[in-house]
Amino acid sequence: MPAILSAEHVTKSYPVGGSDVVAVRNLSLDVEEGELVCLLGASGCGKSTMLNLFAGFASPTSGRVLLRGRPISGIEPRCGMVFQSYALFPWKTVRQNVEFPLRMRGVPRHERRGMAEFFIDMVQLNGFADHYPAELSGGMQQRVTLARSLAADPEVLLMDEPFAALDAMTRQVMQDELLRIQERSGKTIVFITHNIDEAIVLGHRIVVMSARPGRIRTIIPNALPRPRDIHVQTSPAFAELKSEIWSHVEEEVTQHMAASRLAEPV
Amino acid sequence: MPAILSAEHVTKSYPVGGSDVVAVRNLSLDVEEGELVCLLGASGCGKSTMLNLFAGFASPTSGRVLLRGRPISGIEPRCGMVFQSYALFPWKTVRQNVEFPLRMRGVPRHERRGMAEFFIDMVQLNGFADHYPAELSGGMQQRVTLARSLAADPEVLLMDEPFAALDAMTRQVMQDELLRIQERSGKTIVFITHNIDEAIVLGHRIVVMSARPGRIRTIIPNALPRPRDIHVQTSPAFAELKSEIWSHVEEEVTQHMAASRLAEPV
Amino acid sequence: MREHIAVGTRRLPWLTIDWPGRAALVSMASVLLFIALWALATATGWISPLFLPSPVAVAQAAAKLVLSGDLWRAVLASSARVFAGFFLAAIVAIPLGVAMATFWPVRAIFSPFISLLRPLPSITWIPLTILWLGIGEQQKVTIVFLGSWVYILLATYEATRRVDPLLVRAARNLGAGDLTVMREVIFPGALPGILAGLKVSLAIAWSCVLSAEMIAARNGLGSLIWEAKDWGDMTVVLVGMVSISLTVLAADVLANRIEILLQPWERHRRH
Amino acid sequence: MREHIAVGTRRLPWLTIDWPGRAALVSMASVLLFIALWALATATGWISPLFLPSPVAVAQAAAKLVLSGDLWRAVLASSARVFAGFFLAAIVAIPLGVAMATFWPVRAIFSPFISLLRPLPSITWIPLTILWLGIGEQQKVTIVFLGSWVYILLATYEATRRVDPLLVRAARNLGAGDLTVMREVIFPGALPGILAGLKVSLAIAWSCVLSAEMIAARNGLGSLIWEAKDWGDMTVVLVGMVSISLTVLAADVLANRIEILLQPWERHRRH
Amino acid sequence: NAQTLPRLNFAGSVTWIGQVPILVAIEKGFFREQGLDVQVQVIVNSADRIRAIAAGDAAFSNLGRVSVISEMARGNEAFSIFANVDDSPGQEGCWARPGIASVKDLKGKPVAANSSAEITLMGLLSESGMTLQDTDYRSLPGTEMAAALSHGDVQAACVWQPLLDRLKQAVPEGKLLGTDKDTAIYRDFGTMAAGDIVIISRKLAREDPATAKRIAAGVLKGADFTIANPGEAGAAVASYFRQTPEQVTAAIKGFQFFGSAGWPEHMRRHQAQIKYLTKLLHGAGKIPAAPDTDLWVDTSFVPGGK
Ligand SMILES: Nc1ncnc2c1ncn2[C@@H]1O[C@H](COP(=O)(O)OP(=O)(O)OP(=O)(O)O)[C@@H](O)[C@H]1O
Ligand SMILES: Nc1ncnc2c1ncn2[C@@H]1O[C@H](COP(=O)(O)OP(=O)(O)OP(=O)(O)O)[C@@H](O)[C@H]1O
Ligand SMILES: [Mg+2]
Ligand SMILES: [Mg+2]
Repeated sequence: MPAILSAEHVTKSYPVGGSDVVAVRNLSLDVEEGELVCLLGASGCGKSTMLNLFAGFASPTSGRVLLRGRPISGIEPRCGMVFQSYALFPWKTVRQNVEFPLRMRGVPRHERRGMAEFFIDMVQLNGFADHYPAELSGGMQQRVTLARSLAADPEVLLMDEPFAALDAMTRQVMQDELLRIQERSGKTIVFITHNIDEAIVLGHRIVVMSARPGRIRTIIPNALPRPRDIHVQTSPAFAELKSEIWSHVEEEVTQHMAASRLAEPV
Repeated sequence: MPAILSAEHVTKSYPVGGSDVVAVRNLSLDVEEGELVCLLGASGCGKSTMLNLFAGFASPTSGRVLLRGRPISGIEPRCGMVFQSYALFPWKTVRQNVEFPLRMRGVPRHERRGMAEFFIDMVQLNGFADHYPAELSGGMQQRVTLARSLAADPEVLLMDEPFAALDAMTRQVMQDELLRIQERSGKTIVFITHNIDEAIVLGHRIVVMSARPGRIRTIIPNALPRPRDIHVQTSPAFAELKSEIWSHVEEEVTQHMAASRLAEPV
Repeated sequence: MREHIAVGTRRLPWLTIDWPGRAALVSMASVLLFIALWALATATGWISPLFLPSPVAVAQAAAKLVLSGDLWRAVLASSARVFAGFFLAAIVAIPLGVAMATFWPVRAIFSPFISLLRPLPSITWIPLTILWLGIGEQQKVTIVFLGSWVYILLATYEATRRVDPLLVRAARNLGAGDLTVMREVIFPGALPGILAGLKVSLAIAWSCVLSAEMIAARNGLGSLIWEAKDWGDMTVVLVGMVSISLTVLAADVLANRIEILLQPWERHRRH
Repeated sequence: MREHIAVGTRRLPWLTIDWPGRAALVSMASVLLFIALWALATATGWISPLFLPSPVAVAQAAAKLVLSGDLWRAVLASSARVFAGFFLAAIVAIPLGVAMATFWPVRAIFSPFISLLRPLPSITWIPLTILWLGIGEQQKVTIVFLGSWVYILLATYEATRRVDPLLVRAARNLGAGDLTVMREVIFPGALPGILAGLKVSLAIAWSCVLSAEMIAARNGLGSLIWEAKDWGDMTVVLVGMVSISLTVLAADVLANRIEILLQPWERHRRH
Repeated sequence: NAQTLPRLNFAGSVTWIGQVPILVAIEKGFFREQGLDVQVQVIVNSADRIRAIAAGDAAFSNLGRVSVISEMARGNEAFSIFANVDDSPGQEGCWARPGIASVKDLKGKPVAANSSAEITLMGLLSESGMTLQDTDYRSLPGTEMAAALSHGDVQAACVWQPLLDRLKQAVPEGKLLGTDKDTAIYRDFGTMAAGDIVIISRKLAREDPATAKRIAAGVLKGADFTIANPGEAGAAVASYFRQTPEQVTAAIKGFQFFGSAGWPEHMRRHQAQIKYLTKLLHGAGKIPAAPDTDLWVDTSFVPGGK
């Protein structure tokens, strides 16, 4: 199966002051159609940078980023982004937020309402269509973002720590919901997290990134049975996988903490 | 062993609009000297409310809150609070922040510097004494808060989701540090979290709270060996404990999610 | 409701008792006390009525002006000038502010002039505007315009710059073009800041109209005050001052209403 | 550095090329173009020098005023008035603002007067202050005071109310008493807001001094302008306007410096 | 059917009895007889009145000649001089606080005046061998002088009636240091120091001489009426001055007004006085040039003029 999304020897650096901060160095990655890849890494290791490259918000300093084999140039609506901080339009109701990408896609007015209803139902927010985002809890807002992204019908969903701001229990529920939706829609998803459990619960493959400058440390396939409920999560196989991932991560973290202790202030 | 901190049939309600929101109902709890108790519960279940009562920021609507058998009236410096959002004084350097409680305790000037140094070392921030909080990363700021609270030398440390804003890996490191410090200082700690793993890693006992109005659903003793590193975390005993806690929590969460789906907007 | 800080309530516990309306009662008492002192000072001759007319004299003058309709006409005339100048200022400044915030060449072209014009009080424009426009309505409206447009511009500019770039990204990522981003993201995102700026500028516009009316106005609150001053009639001066206060306060209330109407998504803040 | 929104750069990709100093260059070109147009309009007689003096005439007038020292004296005289009035206003308004924000009876007592005084432009105080204080320095300083104190007060009040209550709690929890909380938490917490308010009020104070100097000042930038106007000398009026702009801008720069000095903990913002 | 008549603005003031002839012409309908609807536009400051004419907001004005001279010196050709209807030697004076016994005592002291009163002050000072520079001179609007004098911000103030009376009320124990009658200008020309002058928009006079002619006729008729019936004139315009008709009539009797009788000779005298004044102001450095003021005189449309 050919990769839907791929990074080829990507390096990305930001000019800061006089010099350059290298956020990602020589990173190559293929994402296959229909798969859910988790990018796991400590804070500042370049996860968001990679996602921004895939979405076309930025372009690589060197190397190429490809969607279905063609270079991504400029913002790419076929790669839909789900932001950690929701990025809902506060001045639009839930319905208007979900209808926004439908209007952008040119869906005629009379079809829009029904389609919006469909996506709102999918994230189980029926009854909240006329509420403004500020009137919803964090978990509900994250579900609206998901509905809005799905309504845009992108070929790839890019999710940047979407559940990090939720409490652990709501998070669990949202993870279930995401898996359910992915199974139904078959969307390709690139999911960023710094939570090992979350990566294991969600990913078909787990990409562990190393600390700055970001590179791929290892890629771990995850064959745990789905749905990965609490029984799976307390199973020895889960524990084993977690151990394995932790062994990769630990080294990075200790390096990182040591570095931060010596570092100049930001 | 007599309880150092206890709540006796505590109810706390807030007037909202015309009616009252009951945050905590008829809750009784004893915390013993030198123990680390984790309060675990979903968002809005009244965890912070309980901590505020212990710190004397608020007084119970009915029932009593006692420190060493005496009712707490007014803000109680013997119960030191560590806030999730750090609550460092942005206009004071790390050293000045840590010296603040020393000055309040009347420690003479020439002793203060050494003592501040001691606590800054304890949280491994040597070299950052003259930085302002905004110049530090989240994890480092949280360590300053910890140092400042320890410098106040309270009899009880109240910690309100202190690590929730940190990424999972930094969090792991901070948990280790907290355990190390608690072992050294023998402080009594009440620790709030909504993360089951965190509760299991830290707590001598885990108090699971039910959804609003907050009550105690169950109290689970935690005899896992310390330090609870990744090996303990991937052990069957850990998984078993997690399963048990999850069984208590799950019901609450599904109730809570269902309620939020029907609820009027906040 | 937002929690506010309170200090000093530990030593004086009765202050923490929050019976409803206690603040309103204290306020009322304080106003009554002030008026009583004023009346006393003038009645006993401690302050000559030449220097400060008695509250009764002011009330009488106010009644006369209200009954004759002169006060309403003055309020109306000034309000019309404020409204015209302010409206023009908004029409010019809001689009320019948005353009400057989103398009760097526009910013580069205009910013030196804005820096130079910003600190200039509208009152300094009086000589040139009289020269260019004479002393008619045009000149007065222009003074209001010149006094308020920079503030509206700066507020718009700041508000537009503060629009969350994440929302712009999100909109583009969902397939929006430049026009849609402008209309559906940047403009509503900047709206609260623009409206706040408009409210501040409205107060400034009022102070402009008063200086404009100093020179050759046949009507308006400013001319009421300046004429009364020239005739040494301090009661009317005081009536004029109070009228200005109340008019601006009324305009403020109106502005707040409009603000609420324009931003339904802020309704949760008002619970 | 904060990311700012940018629109319209997709269609015109050359606009996104960020060579250093491009904005400064465009600004300079725009200013030069403006002056050239102005010179052209007056030189060709398209605009009569009676209505708009040529840039050369203005420059000559400026040179004369600078060389004779009159301009410096005017700037100094006005600055002294602004400084005196502003200083008094700050001394009165900051403590009162903090007290109103932290102690409800103070708030209840003063708020009705503040609401009434807030919308009153300082210019309306001219008749009463002349009556009470004559036309000396006192009166001018009073006008500056009356024009700026309410703004300082409101800024202080808002800034104090916005101080994070969590920090107050934290301080108390660490054993601080009322005085310490006031001095080490509330005051520094409100400081950025107070300083921002002072900067805005400084601009307002400048506009007050100009209206105060309209009437009976022997010196100062205001009197320079008004006298020149009465003698029909528009070149001096323009020189006066530009001088006001530059003086206020210089005051602004100074204020920013002071702000930085007073708030070392904000230094990371300036990287 | 006043609405159908062409409307014109007269830029004037209501704090100077010299404006009475034109106000009478308005109140008695002399302009309406001519087919004009003339309104008073109060503009306190003379310089601003000229600007109102330049901008087309006013058709004509009766104003202090110092401002007119300074505009001529700048080459402002927006107006023409065509008449003088009022004069009041002795109506403008300097009132001093107790402690100032004579003009000599003003040395180094703060003294207030403005426009015409400044010329009177200059005249009084030169009688004592002094100039403005010997005092601490302050330009101050006439309406603010009472407050300044009573607070002691100035030791003496020079102004015209009825504002001079306000000074006397404000400092009753003060002393009159002199009037314009005590100056060289009065001795040489028989006029007050810098009396009023009536000007008209030059554009109007050139493009619509018929209207200019009607304005001039109305103005002169108002003056003639005021001279002939001071009592009736005072009653007609008393409300403008916020005084009783008797007070205004008394004030009118203290004034000189000039109508059509002997008008050409009267104009010649004033043209000469303006020339003298121009030289004086230029010599004192108050104006940048000494223009040929005759170039601004246009009497072509005045009934009985050239
Ligand atoms: N616009 C930028 N300008 C300068 N440096 C940047 C920029 N964006 C990111 N960086 C730097 O690049 C590195 C990687 O940043 P990135 O945001 O990709 O990390 P991340 O893995 O998403 O971290 P987090 O988990 O905190 O979100 C960091 O060191 C960051 O400081
Ligand atoms: N000051 C207040 N006024 C009104 N209601 C309040 C107040 N503080 C808390 N509540 C309500 O009381 C309930 C419990 O709040 P609390 O902050 O104790 O929950 P929590 O368990 O700490 O939640 P979280 O995990 O989100 O911090 C919530 O429903 C909240 O809305
Ligand atoms: Mg990131
Ligand atoms: Mg909480």
